Amino acid sequence: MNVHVEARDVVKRFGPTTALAGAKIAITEGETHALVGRNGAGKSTLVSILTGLQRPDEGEVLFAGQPAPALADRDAWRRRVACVYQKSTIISALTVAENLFLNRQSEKNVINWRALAGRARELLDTYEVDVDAQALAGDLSVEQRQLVEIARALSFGARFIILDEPTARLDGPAIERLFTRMRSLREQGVTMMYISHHLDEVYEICQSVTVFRDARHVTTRPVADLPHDELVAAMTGEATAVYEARSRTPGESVVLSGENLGLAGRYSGIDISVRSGEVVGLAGSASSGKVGLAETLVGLRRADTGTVTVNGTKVTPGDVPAAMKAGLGFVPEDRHHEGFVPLLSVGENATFPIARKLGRYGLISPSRRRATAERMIDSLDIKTEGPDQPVADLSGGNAQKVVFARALVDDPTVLVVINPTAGVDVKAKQALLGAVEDAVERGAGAVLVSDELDDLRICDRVLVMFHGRVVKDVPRGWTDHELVAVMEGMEE
Amino acid sequence: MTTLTAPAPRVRLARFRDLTLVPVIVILLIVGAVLDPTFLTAGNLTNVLQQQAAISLLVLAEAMILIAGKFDLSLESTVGTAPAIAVMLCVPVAAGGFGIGLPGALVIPLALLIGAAIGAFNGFLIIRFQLSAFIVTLAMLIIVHGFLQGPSEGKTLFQLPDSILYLGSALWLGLPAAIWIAGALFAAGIFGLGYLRLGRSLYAIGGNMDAARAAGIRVDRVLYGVFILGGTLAALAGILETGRLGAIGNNQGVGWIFMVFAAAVIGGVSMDGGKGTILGALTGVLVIGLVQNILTLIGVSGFWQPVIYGAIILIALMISRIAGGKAQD
Amino acid sequence: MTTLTAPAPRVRLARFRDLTLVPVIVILLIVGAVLDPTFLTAGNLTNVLQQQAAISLLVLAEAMILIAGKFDLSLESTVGTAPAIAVMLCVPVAAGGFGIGLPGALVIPLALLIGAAIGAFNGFLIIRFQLSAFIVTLAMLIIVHGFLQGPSEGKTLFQLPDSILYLGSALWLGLPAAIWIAGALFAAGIFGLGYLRLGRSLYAIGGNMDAARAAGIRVDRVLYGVFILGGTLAALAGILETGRLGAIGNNQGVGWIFMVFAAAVIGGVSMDGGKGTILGALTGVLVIGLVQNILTLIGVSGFWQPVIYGAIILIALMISRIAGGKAQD
Amino acid sequence: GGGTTTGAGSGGGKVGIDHPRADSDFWNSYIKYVPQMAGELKVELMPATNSQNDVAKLVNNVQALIGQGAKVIVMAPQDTGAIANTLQQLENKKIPVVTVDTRPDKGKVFMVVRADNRAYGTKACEFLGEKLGGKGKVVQLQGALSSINGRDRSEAFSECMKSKFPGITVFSEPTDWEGSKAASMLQTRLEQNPDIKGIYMHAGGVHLAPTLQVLKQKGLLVPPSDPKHIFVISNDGIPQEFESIRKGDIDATVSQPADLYAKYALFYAKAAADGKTFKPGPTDHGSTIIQLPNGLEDQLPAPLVTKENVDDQALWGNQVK
Ligand SMILES: Nc1ncnc2c1ncn2[C@@H]1O[C@H](COP(=O)(O)OP(=O)(O)OP(=O)(O)O)[C@@H](O)[C@H]1O
Ligand SMILES: Nc1ncnc2c1ncn2[C@@H]1O[C@H](COP(=O)(O)OP(=O)(O)OP(=O)(O)O)[C@@H](O)[C@H]1O
Ligand SMILES: [Mg+2]
Ligand SMILES: [Mg+2]
Repeated sequence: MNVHVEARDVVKRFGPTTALAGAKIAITEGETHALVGRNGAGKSTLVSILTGLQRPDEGEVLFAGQPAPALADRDAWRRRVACVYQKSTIISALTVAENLFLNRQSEKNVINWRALAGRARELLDTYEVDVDAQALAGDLSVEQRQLVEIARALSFGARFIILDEPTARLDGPAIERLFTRMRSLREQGVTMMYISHHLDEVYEICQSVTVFRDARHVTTRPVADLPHDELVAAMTGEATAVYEARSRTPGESVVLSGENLGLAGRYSGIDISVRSGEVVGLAGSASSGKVGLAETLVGLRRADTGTVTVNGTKVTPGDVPAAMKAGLGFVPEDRHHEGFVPLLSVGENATFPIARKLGRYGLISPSRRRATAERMIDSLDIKTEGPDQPVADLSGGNAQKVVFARALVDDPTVLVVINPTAGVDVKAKQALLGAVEDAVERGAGAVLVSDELDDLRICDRVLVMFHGRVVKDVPRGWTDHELVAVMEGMEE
Repeated sequence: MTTLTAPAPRVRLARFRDLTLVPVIVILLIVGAVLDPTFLTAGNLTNVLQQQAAISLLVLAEAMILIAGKFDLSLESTVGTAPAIAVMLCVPVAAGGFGIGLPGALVIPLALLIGAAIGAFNGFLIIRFQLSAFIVTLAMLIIVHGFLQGPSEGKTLFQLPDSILYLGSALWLGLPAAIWIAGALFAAGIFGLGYLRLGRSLYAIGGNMDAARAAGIRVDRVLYGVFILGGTLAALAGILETGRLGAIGNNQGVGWIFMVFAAAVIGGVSMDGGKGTILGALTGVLVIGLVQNILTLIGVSGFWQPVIYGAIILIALMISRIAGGKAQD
Repeated sequence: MTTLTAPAPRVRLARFRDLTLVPVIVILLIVGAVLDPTFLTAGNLTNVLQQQAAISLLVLAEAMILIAGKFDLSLESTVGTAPAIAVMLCVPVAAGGFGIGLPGALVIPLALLIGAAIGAFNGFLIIRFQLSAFIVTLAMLIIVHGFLQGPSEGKTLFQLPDSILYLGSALWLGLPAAIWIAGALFAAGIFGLGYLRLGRSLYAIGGNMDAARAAGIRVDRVLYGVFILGGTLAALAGILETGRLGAIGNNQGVGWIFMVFAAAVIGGVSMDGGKGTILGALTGVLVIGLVQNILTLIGVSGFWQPVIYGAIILIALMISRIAGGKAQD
Repeated sequence: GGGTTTGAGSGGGKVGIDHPRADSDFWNSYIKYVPQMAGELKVELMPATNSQNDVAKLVNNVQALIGQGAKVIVMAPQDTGAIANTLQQLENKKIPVVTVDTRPDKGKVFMVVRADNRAYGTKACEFLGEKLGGKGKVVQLQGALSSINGRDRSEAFSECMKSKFPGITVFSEPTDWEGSKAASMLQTRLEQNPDIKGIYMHAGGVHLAPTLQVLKQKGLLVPPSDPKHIFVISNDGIPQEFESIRKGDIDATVSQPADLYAKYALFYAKAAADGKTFKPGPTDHGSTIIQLPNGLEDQLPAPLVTKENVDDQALWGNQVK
């Protein structure tokens, strides 16, 4: 079998960080090849090298045995490889249609906008993406944007496609649709490299897998030869048990409640109450309104009707600081948007909500900030040079952990986390879920919004939303099948 | 859900966002007509257009540069310096020239070339050295103006080759040539940024440079092109202005850049890049031109004129904000 | 590999990034000393500091506003208008006043209050109406200056209450009071933006406003505060300048804003918000002040002075770029 | 006077000079005359500084000049109020000051060398008033309203029109000394009032070409015999104005004596350094010294130039090349 793409002895350094230290990968023609590794292992860095966005400090890239084109020759790269990057490459001010056909809006010189919209609609239909081709990309939800990126990458007709964590922001049905596409592309002989922290997806869609650890290649094997626990061991360098949700009995006091909440176009008539020592899940398929509801609870959105009470305090609608003062911590949906300030350090990002506790008279003691940050880095296992590194330089998953650290740093009595494990590796996911459970064991109440059923297992009960309403309150002990059926509106 | 069912009105709104200043223009036309009978005459409106022709080319240039996510303050200095140096290369020493004595027919191409060279140098510093565009072009604003003031020793150039006076003073089909030229260039700009791949790539670059690069757009090359085109347009503006004024004073173009930005931003072009249209910028120029004209006609006291002028800009800004419906940046 | 073993230098480097202009300052001191014997005298250096004191307060204000991701061009107009209106409220009609005749002792608080009010109004338009800060403050630059030119009818105010002259002309411990004041305020700024919760929140707001909001920072309130503080500092700069010059001309502060931006950006403050330090901005001010002083001392021809001046800014920019190691924006 | 020295350091001492701006024709002629006159008068000049039309810079420059050992300062403050403190400092240091073109409101000066800007405005008013026969409409293209000279000219012009020619309507256009604004405003005003018959330009350097260009475009550039003729009077006396007068494009200008400004600025500077003093009264060079509260002022003659005297070689505009 021919090796379609190969990277040899690649070294890439960013200042003092070595992102890749002699890493290699070889992908056979026609296979779907998984690349896995912990956050910060160097996966995305390899992607940028394989797609010609960055030059390796050492080593080489070969396509079908031929050396890769010059970095400046973007067209040659694009003929060889298409990619869904981990970081969004959507341009908010342009329409979906133009984003899909960026820099190839027309064959001829003059763009025919009507025809372009038609082509875009066709493409979106092919991939069953329910998005208006004429809408501004900036108005889309995170998930819709991700679908647009996927549709764009698949539409190039390249013989090699890289998908860097495409499913981190997708729900079940969308993931299924993506896999269907990927299978049919593979049947057409397209080679793919697939990156994900959902290892079951690796088993479902890939033929072979390469594991990176600490910037180096660890192993490459057919997935069939590599059982799940061995794979995890290869990634983490140690044997790791599957996460076991803990059981507990919730207390009596209600720490978070929403009454008669409604927001036009998103949800209506919601009553929700979370007790101390309880984790309440919010589930639902796309556009069910679960994120909108969670954002209302934390104050990111102002509901049209209803009130939110945090820890006994009626919070002014749309007032995040007030909610936080009342004891709330939260993880927003989009870490790039609301999660962190990229230029500021890990330490500062993680400690903003407790700034007032880091010193008196409005002062911040850098040493206390450092100490707190180091504690968070330790407990959440954030891979960073230290508290002073800007978050912009972290890998995706590690940035997510910083956002998580921010939510936990104030020992919140109420925790609202939205897709908290998006892009986080297996081991770190356990740490994050564990952190939620720890907080709850200390007496907090938590709301967990997630598209991932595995995350929802730590919930004491799951509220399932459908078309803006809570349709069912599912207690612990559900099976995947049951829950999905409710989410899809198949069962009332 | 609701948003999904109604995509059509949205699209239409987006298209009309270029035209949020049209109501302002209509109001100004009505107000002007009420305040002064001369205002709505063909002669006066022609004057307004002619007076704005040169500065509008700067707005065109700046709009493109802003859309591509960059900045050029030095355009205003090019307006004086490019034609002045070109003239000095051609006229005799007695008329303030260098004594090189190139043929007078070359003066327009020379001026355009000098403008292009200034743009290219800006691009070089900003793109190659990754320096801040704002501050590079601020320094260049000072330097380029110095290259007018230095060789001319502060004197106005009065004796100009005829060719450089022609465009700014000729009439074509009964209208000043400058209006035709500006009109044609704006049409080209609207078309180019609306319908050409190259033009669209400015939006991509200004919107997300990394994404543009990943999409295969030759970002650096396009940006060089934009700066060079900007400098050339500024030189052309200088040529038109020279023809209109009949001489090149040391202050030609000085102080224009603020009005240029005001026109572009009122017209919906974002200072953050990636947003706005050439048509919008054009409406911004018209608003500014009409306001100035009306203030001159009604003869507001010179001392208070700036206050009224600034207030009208603020009001136009608010109207365009309300009609556009989006926060500005 | 080798680099991994040395994470410490990185941190240290980051801290020194504020000081990338120090080599430039050293070079300027050497060059100045070589070119003119007067340069390194205590008297001359004191003059440099005194001359920069007022503008440095504007740089301080603008640096904070830029770090918070906003923009204020109108500061330069406040420098003239705030003290002028305050004076006109106090002095008799014969001296150019309004005839209201408030006590002369009130003139400084009044001026500061007017500065704060201008800042608050800017903030109101930008924050409440979500208008473009650049263009709002550009319009305000024109309007605020109009509020000096209008009531004064273009005339210089030179009969001033003594209290407003004191700060700009007094000596404290042998040094001009203005130097002490500017020094103290810069020290407060360095401390506040480095170690106060409120100060750090400027970086968060400028770096990612949504994230700052989500982190519990009262973004709007902080931004109002920054604009108000900026206006107040500009008024104080105006008071110092008034004391130094002994009168308030119609052009007081006019044209400063470009130099203010140049100083801030050379000093490492980003036009995009979230980046830069007050200490860096201070080094920027010093570079500009020294360059001006040296050019004056060696008596470069006025015609070519701008070219040399602009070129030095460009060189300083490049040095700070190379020393800082990061692309600018 | 006698007893001049050429050796550095001896005799009267160094004269520091600051030029007000480098971007106008008038001032650049002045700047060119300065070293020439210094040579003739044997004045020891320090390298000139230039305050680029900014008082704050002027103050800085003066401080530097003092630091470098200037014994006399020649300056042309365009903002006459804001140099009060500087003049005070100079007085404390016993450094005499000669100001050119403007008269400081406050602070001691050894001598003010200037022509009377109010007289310019009055002369222009009288010229236009007579030519128009006391009725009709005129435009005055003002300079910047914040400039004292511009204000003096426009106030004197307007007052004179009001008192002597009440039948004439005056439109005042603030151009900020910008040709572009002048052209636009004049064009608009002519559109609105096609019966405008006179124009007074405050600065020939910036206003001349744009005015001619607008008139040409409107077909109004015709000889005085034609009833469509618009009478134009300028201010400055640069060679281009003379040429336009000869061609009949404009009718007159007030010659502001750049050469005399330079000559007598340095003359008085040298006299101050030598410890000479002056008294009010007529001088030997056709002017009068008047007493000011804070010093003396030598009011140099500023002749009105028309077709009759335009070829007079004594006019500075006929001497420069
Ligand atoms: N531009 C950069 N500057 C500095 N360090 C960087 C930069 N990009 C990546 N790194 C560092 O390189 C290492 C590898 O990052 P990379 O993004 O490749 O990880 P990853 O395997 O994709 O992780 P994740 O699963 O979290 O996406 C990380 O330690 C990261 O901090
Ligand atoms: N910025 C927005 N403006 C208008 N409508 C929006 C916006 N964001 C999302 N919506 C719409 O609101 C509805 C509810 O969205 P919400 O994000 O609350 O649901 P969700 O269950 O999280 O959906 P998803 O899983 O797709 O994110 C959807 O129809 C969505 O398209
Ligand atoms: Mg990654
Ligand atoms: Mg969602």
